[in-house]
Amino acid sequence: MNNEIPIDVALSMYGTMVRIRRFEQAVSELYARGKIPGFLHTYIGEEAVAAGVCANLRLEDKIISTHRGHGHLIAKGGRLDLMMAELFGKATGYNKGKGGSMHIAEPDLGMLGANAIVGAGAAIINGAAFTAQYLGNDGVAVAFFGDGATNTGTFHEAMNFAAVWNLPSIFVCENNGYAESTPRRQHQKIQAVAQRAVAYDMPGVTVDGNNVGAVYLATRSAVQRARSGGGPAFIECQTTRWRGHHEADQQHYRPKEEMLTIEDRDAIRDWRNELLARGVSAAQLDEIEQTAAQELENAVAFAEASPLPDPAQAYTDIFTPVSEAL
Amino acid sequence: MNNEIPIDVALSMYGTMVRIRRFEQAVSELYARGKIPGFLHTYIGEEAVAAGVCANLRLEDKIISTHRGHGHLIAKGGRLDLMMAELFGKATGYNKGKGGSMHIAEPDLGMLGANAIVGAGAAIINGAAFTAQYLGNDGVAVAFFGDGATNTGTFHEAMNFAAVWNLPSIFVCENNGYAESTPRRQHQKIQAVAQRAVAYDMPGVTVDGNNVGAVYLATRSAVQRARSGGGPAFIECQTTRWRGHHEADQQHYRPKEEMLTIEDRDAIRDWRNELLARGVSAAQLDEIEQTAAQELENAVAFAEASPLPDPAQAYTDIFTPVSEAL
Amino acid sequence: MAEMTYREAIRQALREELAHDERVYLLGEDIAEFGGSFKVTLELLDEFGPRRIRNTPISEMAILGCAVGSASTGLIPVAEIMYSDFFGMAMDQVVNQAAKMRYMFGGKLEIPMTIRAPMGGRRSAAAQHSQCLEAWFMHIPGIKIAMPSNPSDAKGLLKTAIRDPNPTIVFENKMLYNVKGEVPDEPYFVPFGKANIVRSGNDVTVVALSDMVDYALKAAKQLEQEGVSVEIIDPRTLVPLDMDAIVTSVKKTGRLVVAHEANRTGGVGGEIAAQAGHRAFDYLKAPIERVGAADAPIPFAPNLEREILPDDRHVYQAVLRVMDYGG
Amino acid sequence: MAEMTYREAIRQALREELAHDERVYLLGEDIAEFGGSFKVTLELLDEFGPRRIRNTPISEMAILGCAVGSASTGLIPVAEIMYSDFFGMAMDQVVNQAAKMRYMFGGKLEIPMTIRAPMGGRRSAAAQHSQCLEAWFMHIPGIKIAMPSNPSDAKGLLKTAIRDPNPTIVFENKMLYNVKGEVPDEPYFVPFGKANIVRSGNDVTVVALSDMVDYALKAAKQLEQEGVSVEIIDPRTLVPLDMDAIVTSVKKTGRLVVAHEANRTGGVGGEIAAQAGHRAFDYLKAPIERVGAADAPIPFAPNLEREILPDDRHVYQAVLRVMDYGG
Ligand SMILES: Cc1ncc(C[n+]2csc(CCOP(=O)(O)OP(=O)(O)O)c2C)c(N)n1
Ligand SMILES: Cc1ncc(C[n+]2csc(CCOP(=O)(O)OP(=O)(O)O)c2C)c(N)n1
Ligand SMILES: [Mg+2]
Ligand SMILES: [Mg+2]
Repeated sequence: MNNEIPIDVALSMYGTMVRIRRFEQAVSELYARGKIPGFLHTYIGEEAVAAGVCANLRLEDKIISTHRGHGHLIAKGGRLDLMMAELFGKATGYNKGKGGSMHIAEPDLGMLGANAIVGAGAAIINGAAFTAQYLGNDGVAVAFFGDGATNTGTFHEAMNFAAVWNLPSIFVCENNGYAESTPRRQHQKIQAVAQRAVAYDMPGVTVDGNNVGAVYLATRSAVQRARSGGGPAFIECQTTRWRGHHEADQQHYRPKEEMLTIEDRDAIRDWRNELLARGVSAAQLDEIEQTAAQELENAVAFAEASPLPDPAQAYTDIFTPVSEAL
Repeated sequence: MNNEIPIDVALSMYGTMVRIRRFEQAVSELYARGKIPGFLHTYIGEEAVAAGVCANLRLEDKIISTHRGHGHLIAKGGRLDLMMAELFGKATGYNKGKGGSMHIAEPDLGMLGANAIVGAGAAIINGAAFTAQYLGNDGVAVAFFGDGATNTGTFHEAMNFAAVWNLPSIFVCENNGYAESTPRRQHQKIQAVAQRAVAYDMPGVTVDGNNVGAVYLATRSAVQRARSGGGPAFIECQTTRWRGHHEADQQHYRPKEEMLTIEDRDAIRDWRNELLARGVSAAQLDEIEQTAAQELENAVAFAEASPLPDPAQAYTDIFTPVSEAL
Repeated sequence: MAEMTYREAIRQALREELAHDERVYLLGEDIAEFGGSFKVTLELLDEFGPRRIRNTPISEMAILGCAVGSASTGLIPVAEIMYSDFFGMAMDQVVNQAAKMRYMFGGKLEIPMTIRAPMGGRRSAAAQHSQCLEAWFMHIPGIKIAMPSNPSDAKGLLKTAIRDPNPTIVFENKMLYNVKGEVPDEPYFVPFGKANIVRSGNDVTVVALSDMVDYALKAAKQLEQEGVSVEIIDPRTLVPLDMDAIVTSVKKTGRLVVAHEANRTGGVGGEIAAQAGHRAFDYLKAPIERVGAADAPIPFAPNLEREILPDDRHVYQAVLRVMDYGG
Repeated sequence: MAEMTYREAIRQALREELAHDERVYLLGEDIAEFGGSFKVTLELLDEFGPRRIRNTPISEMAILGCAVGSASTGLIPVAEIMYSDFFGMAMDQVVNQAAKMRYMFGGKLEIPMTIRAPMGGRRSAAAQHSQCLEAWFMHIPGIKIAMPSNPSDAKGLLKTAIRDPNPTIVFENKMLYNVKGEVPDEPYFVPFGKANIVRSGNDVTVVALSDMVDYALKAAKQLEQEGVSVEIIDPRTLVPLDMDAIVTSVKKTGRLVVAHEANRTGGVGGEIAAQAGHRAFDYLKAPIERVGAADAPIPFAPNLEREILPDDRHVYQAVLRVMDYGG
């Protein structure tokens, strides 16, 4: 199956995952050192989802993200320096330091924002999908969200709405088995989250979210269908949250045996092996890692060196100025 | 199947349906004559649902209703005179004239109110179900709502919540094929509304909502299961709205052929035939009809003769007074 | 000038904007063939087709989410929330998403969406179908609010709202839909943030919102006969709010009454009174009076509803109170 | 008197009420083993068991619906909305259901439910996790609102809320959770509708909500050295509101500053200013000043957030403005 994936895509997904992992490891550490204010939810362990999904997308395709959003922006082409500066609350950040980790966004890359309201993105993405449908182009729009988010009313309304309007919306559930501290069996009873798609007559699949190839292929067929007017799809990616819900979370609620096995599945290591098996040289893969490491080093230096936002910035961007001539 | 239903229950359901039909026909006419202010949504054609469901309930069991709520209150034992007075906006109404058609309620009968917010009742009924579960009695709680309501976020959250907490909540969908003017195929894509139960791992069934016996039996098994700790259930009752969404609705959106066949199925006539076939005399059934007609006549007279609320009543019942001693 | 109803004026605004800009589309519950609960959008489906006039499921959060997302990506949605009360289902999309996204993203998005929201009571629609909730939104930076009080403004403000690159709510008064008024024939826009001096006067300023403007006019006529000269100001928009016009008037009259149908406590009348009291402190001859619904849910019975809701009698009495103050 | 944090005081209130009345139970997201996002309910699962301390899915509408329905049928729920901002998902259950059911049903129900809602910013939690939304609820008749500013009130007001037969929201200030204060050992309740005169003074009245009380105290100390005597009033509850205490004070001092963290425009400061301006009109020596957040969403960057949010400096300056007025 994975052999179907063109090697350049396979390599690019590897690079994406590595960049996400490095970024998240770095911000986790920087957070501990007090460099990053606010909340920090890392995506470590879940990299294959963003990487596998976004490898199917074009620049013009839209995505919307969650409180755990860095990986999605990176996978959609985000620059680590502008991201790091945003997380530092610096003027040079993607969003002038006004958004931070939970609201990082780059519409020019089709990334409509991390979103700190669980479930909200699913409703918004329909609008982006509708724009594509309305304009008659073959764009698609992807909402990422967690297993916990599928219990929100917003999710339900959004799924039904997408089905009824036959929108090119793709709903990607990152099922990491937890909503904050609550294990999934305590917040929903169904076996697979993808069963929820039945309620909307929408195709739903469950894939191994630690296998970037599987994520890629499942998304590919959903994207192809959506691009050709076939309507929305739901993809459940089963994955693992390696760290706490956010960086301050001690995870006492996670059973000890589970803690010991969290890192047993490592999508990056597995994909590396896959690539090696396909004949990619270790050196080439190491170079990808080094490039990422270098990029990250630059990003931190950039963020450190960047100025704080001018206090006057607090009062701008509330409204778009209105031009006199209507 | 229907023969399983004890004859006294079968007769009582007949009486309930007749009382609802007479009440609704009367209020429709009184509304046209300007006697009833506000909105009026009649339940004509859907009587079998309320009658069949509530025949399984005890006084202590709770129900919650919708904008189309008269039938539910009647089925739970409501008095037509107090109801009529409420719809007239009179001081003697169930709710002192403060609620009217869309908020008629009688908690002493376990009827937690008509509710003019689509979907809201499904969330509230879980609380009533939880009270029973918490107190360890075998009470159940039933939410009625329409097909359109199953597209609200509230419905989804409530269904999942009931499933996770294993509540004795019974969700009864009155699928009349329309949400206001919108035919069901335009507001959801699934074949049967009951498919939605899959998303919560909740038992869901579809029954002929024009067959009061079928409604009764489906509810009976759901109620039995819920009373014995088996958790919630979803029952879709396929039925027909004979009149407009509300009394001012001209129904231009309904195809002509459909308009001609609306009354083809008549749950009351069918059940009458069923009862005759089971050996009940026509005279006995006619008497039920006459009793209802008499009750209704009295109700109208009572409502007409009742005083308007004292204007000072506008300022009471906002808060429950607080006793000094805590 | 043509005479038409508030409803027709709104429909004309929608029609003109749909014709003017292909990016404009309408969405909401039962707005297509049915024309919406208040028949405002009637005929538009025939004129513009199902691509642009779109029914939705009963899903207020999804409706507004679609509006936010499509506005963020190049379209110009006009969403209808059938009754203002139903904002209770979907506040998040308005206040946490639409109103904040541009700011949170450092100015990287525009959200040119409009929400049409019928508001108000006086129809025995009871507690869940009668509210005036503009105060909720005035408290949240990032969203504009218009409250047209007559057909001409209804058209002109809605057109301005649709052209505005920001999220905007237009609260339509249900009791005005059938009210007729003159509407200019030539194309026009009513600018946001510019109050309308509905009537000039010297003794007292009445700031009135939505259908309270008509009640204020009625009271003013009566008061004129009693020798009291009332100036009536219709702010037209709450965000932006033309406080300058109000303050100028209060400095002239020395007396202020603020009137809205929303519950008095916590209503925008408090905000306007506080700002006017601050800026015109030295000019005030009497305490500022506020007219609003008594602080109760809206009852069903018509006589109780009349008891709760403000009308010309309340404006009249409030004016007398400020006129009689101290004297 | 024991010294304890605001968090511990709240937990003690919950513990006492859970012990006192079997009908009391808690529900909310992650409140059980995890103790809630702010660890307020930590330990209670061990003490009272899973029947009474209940986790929920991420379903704010369902949480509050369960609270409404169980309160209507004999239980006494205490629901947590993890962040006040999330009311955006579930306003309907608060304002259209809980606040109105008793009235709509002609007094036939009681809804003794309490909602605990952490509020406020100053934590770089950005625009969707930092709001103060008490003004929304003050506008809706039928729901009571408490805003404790210190550990002792946090305990006493929450206990009163739980015993109150009406729906009540207690807004807990996130920045106060770790603040310590004296809490009485013996059982006590802090009554609703009775303001706390936090500090007596003669020159100016400062009405401060939630953590603005501490900022006001800080400003007052500074001002005292400069010869200005500040009286500080903490209303403790907004519904009911002890306007008598505020008006009495303003009649004494002739000057009023109202301070809250919520956005200034449309905040409850407008309501309080309007009422005080009305009732103490002849006593006012200067325009009433309002202190609140600048009208912007809350930015992430700490320096921008400090720019937007009010603190002791703003109270200090507002007091100077009212002192210097006209003079
Ligand atoms: C509407 C809403 N409710 C609650 C929260 C608090 N919260 C933030 S993340 C989270 C858990 C989300 O779980 P899931 O959707 O599975 O995403 P994950 O964190 O596992 O990636 C919660 C409860 C929120 N941000 N928004
Ligand atoms: C949240 C909300 N949205 C919209 C409405 C307006 N409305 C009232 S009834 C109705 C249709 C309901 O359809 P359905 O649930 O199928 O019930 P039916 O009327 O068919 O019995 C609508 C849209 C409402 N009352 N509440
Ligand atoms: Mg999760
Ligand atoms: Mg229906």
